[in-house]
Amino acid sequence: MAVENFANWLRDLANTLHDNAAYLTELDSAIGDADHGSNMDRGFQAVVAVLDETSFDSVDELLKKAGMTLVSKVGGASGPLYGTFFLRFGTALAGAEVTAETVGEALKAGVGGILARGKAELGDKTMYDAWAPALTAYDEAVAGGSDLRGALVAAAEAAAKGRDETVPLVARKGRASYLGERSAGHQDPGATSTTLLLESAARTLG
Amino acid sequence: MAVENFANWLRDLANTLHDNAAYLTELDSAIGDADHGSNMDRGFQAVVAVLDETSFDSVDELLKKAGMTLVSKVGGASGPLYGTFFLRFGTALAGAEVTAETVGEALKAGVGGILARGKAELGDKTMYDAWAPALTAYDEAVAGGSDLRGALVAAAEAAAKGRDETVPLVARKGRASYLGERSAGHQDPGATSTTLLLESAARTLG
Amino acid sequence: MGGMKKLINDPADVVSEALRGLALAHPDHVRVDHENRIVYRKDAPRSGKVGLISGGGSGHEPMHGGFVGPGMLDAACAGEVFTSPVPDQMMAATKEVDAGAGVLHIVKNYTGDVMNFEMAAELAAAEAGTEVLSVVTDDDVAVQDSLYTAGRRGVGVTVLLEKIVGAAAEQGRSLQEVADLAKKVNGNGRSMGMALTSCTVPAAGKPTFELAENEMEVGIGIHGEPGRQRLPLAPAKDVAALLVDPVLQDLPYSQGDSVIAFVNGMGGTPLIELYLMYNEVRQLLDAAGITVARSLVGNYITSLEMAGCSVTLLKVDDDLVRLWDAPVNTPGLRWGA
Amino acid sequence: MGGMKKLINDPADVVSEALRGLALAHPDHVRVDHENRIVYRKDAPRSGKVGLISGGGSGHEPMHGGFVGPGMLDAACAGEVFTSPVPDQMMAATKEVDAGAGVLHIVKNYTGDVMNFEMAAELAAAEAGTEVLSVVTDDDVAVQDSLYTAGRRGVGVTVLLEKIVGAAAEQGRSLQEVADLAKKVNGNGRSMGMALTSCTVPAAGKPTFELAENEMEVGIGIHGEPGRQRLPLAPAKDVAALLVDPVLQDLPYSQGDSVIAFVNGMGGTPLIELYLMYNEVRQLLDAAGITVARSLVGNYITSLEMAGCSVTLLKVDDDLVRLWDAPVNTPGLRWGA
Ligand SMILES: Nc1ncnc2c1ncn2[C@@H]1O[C@H](COP(=O)(O)OP(=O)(O)O)[C@@H](O)[C@H]1O
Ligand SMILES: Nc1ncnc2c1ncn2[C@@H]1O[C@H](COP(=O)(O)OP(=O)(O)O)[C@@H](O)[C@H]1O
Ligand SMILES: [Mg+2]
Ligand SMILES: [Mg+2]
Ligand SMILES: [Mg+2]
Ligand SMILES: [Mg+2]
Repeated sequence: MAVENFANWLRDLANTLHDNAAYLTELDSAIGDADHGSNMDRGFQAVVAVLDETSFDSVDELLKKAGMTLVSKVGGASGPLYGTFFLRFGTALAGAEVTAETVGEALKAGVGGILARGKAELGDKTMYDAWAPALTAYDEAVAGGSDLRGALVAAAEAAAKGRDETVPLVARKGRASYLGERSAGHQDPGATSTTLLLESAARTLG
Repeated sequence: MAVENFANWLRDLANTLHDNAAYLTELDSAIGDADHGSNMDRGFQAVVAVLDETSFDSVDELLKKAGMTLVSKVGGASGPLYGTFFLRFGTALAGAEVTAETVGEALKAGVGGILARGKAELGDKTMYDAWAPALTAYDEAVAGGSDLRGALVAAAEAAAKGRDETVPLVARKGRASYLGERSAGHQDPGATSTTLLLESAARTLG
Repeated sequence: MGGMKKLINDPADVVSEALRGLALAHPDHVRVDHENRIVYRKDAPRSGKVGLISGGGSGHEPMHGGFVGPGMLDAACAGEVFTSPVPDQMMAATKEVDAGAGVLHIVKNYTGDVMNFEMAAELAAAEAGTEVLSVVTDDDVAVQDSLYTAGRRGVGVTVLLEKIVGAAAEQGRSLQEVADLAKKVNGNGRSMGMALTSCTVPAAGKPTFELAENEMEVGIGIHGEPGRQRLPLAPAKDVAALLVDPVLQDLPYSQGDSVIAFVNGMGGTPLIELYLMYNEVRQLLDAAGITVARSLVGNYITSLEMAGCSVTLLKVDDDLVRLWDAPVNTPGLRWGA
Repeated sequence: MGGMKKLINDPADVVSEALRGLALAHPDHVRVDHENRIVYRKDAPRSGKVGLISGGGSGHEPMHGGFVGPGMLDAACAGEVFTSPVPDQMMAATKEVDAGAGVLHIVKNYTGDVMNFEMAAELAAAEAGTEVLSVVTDDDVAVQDSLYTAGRRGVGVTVLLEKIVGAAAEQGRSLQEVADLAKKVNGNGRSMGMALTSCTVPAAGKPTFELAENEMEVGIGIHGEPGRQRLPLAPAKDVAALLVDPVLQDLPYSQGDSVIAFVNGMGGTPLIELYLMYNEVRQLLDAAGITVARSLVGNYITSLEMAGCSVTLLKVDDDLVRLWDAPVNTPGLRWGA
């Protein structure tokens, strides 16, 4: 798979996040500080600007640059989290062929970065609640013989389910945790953007 | 006429102003600073407190004390204006018998005080636009043989007419003047309280 | 309380309770005569110094009580919200701060304020023989000036005047000199204000005027009174021009003039917006060739919780700048001390 | 702009335009790196002095940019509205203010702020070898503290800490001493806040939460996030108790303790109400036998145009009071200079 495919993914994701910016901010208004949509939009517009300016020789360089751009442009919680995700995702793919297996390992590395930074556990009502079932579904699909696209589709579906299951949870991490019991009944913005990320990957990669 | 009658007038006026405080403030909101009602109410409640505490030997002492109380308790434009009115009204009645004629002279002295302080002219959209026709009507009534009550009734009616005629005027004095042309179409709060004062007098004096 | 969102108890107690808070928060600066609602400089009277008194309706905080202290006012008389104080207050304050050098009354040009201060000055002169001079500020260009009207309102320039004249009094200048200086400052200053929202007088319980979500009032004063013009909401850049242009045209200021530029919040506007406005104002002044010698940005002469701002320009010479820079030590303005 | 009443131009430019205004208004205090959105003390770096850096989302003005100057911060990094700044900013600031004595990062406890500052500290140590220590403030008693959650928010105590630690750094204390002092201040301070209205994030264009005319939010933070409890509007006296009681219970403060009492406005609340609240707070502290050594009343750590207030109590000893009284010369806090 070519660098081009990954670039297309990031462009598609940027468009998706731009179209969903108001929605993500709306979700963040209910249990946060009303900026998740503009944070993601700002970050991925910057990524697109980098793609327009630079050509990359390898997938890992492309993804690491995307990660660094997110770290430098987003701020808030989502900047370091998604930034670290892409940094480690890219690093794990360095020198490797892009296959369902290597991408699976790289996704795990990326999510490991999110955990290292954010120390979230399952059920804390964060983006990890979308990532965790996504990783499992991805592995199961690959074990069952899926190709990259099939595995990504499975991951995206599992993420969407995990996202929906954040609704009843009481948040224990991030800003929503300040609301205590009042955080229940709302969908986590970060789990929502994670689902958009995986849906976009399923559309454009593989 | 006894001191008692004038005290009754002031008590009746205090009640009337209390009942109309929100209305006067409403009028003052449109072209002023939303305090005429509370100013008049505060001042006349203080006058009533004085009446409750002190007994007066003469009408002029009673009225002068009312004037001083208004000066000390009201502030704003209406404090010095109504305060000076009562001070001069009382002073003019000192040593005099209370008749339609002496009260007429005293009213003129009181309104002279308003003019001396406020320098308003007819048509400036102030309380003077109620006072001026009231004085004329009073004198005409007395010339036509009216007693005190009759003269006060005539004055109150003329004041009400003058008050209504403030509506189309563009203010040239007081806060309403800051609005320029936008002050037209609103009734002057001070002309309204002046009318209440004279209506109360017509009810209680003579 | 229906419709009124304020941190208050009984609306009738707002002024006296806020004065108690001021006294408790600034024991080093002021002492408060709660009976008469007068905020005194802690060490007033200052022997040999001209006494400076101001006052007016409450609801403009920190003005005037927050401007009492070394280098500024000796006393401030607090009226009810938006209602000028009564002569008794100014009389008591005048007697208290008179240290033999006379007393200057700083009065904003509103019919009520002017009349109540006038009565106080007459009475103080008659009763105690205190020499009282007055300056009336009337810097608001939103109001057409005329001999036949109440004239212009006193707004933002009052703050700058109290600071500058306060420094001059501290230097030991005479009553006449201080009064002349005050008149000069007033003559050199012009202001214009606008509101995004109305304010609510506590005793009235509802907003003085209603503005739609996409409207603003231009040419407002500081008493929640409606302005001269209702316009559609506009970007900060255009708002700045609506305020700066009439000010520049009025004095007129000319190219090369030096000013103190004052961007004031009406009470409900946060600093982030005021700094943004100041940036716009500076561009306009640069374009007009006006030099900014000093600036002041913040909520200093307010209208309760009104959102909006005003711009004041004061043309200055070296003497005025030196007096502006002199130490001041009050709850609301402090430097060099 | 539909529903948003602000003095701004394009919502995307609010932070950079406000920083331009700050720079123009305070040329004697600060210089601003507009590219990186860093407000520097004009004369930074100060040889031999520990560098103090703070920062966070914008919308809390005067914090932090208004607290840069002698006796307080050396640099402040401004994020987007309510979004923590990025590591690049803190890295640049750290390198710039490092004068050999190391740098302290003052971080409010929010996931985003903590992570971005952490990344910056790692990178600055790796790249430039700068010794960086961090203190994380977490004084908000509205939030249940726990090892398993994000913990408490950093709010009002941050202002007091920046002042006190700023004075200690100015005295030449070492990085470790300054960091220990910062931790002591944070440990001695507790806060609680409430809102009468929501605020509107410019890029969001509508209020973060909706409050009915007769409701208030109790236990809010400083990012327009909803609070822990929605209650019917109440008189100032009751609001004061809702804020002071949980603070007093939490530390706990005990009879005879001495505190700095800080009544802070959320941005849209005028001084008259804050002084009135301070009066109520003082009655409660008097009743609890707590002595108020010093006080601060005003809009210092805000949430855009939100109406409401917070109460912070900081238990102090003589050292802390001396450091509080030491000269400070910033746009937002100034005395003795
Ligand atoms: N500790 C954490 N671990 C993982 N994800 C987190 C953590 N804290 C917050 N998040 C995610 O970040 C999202 C919020 O991102 P954003 O609104 O951009 O940042 P901020 O909270 O700083 O305003 C949350 O919805 C949540 O999914
Ligand atoms: N110069 C003046 N002469 C006569 N009446 C005046 C003058 N200025 C104002 N008024 C009257 O005072 C009224 C307003 O009184 P009030 O609201 O109590 O005082 P303020 O205007 O100081 O708030 C006006 O409606 C007007 O009738
Ligand atoms: Mg957020
Ligand atoms: Mg009025
Ligand atoms: Mg008034
Ligand atoms: Mg945020």
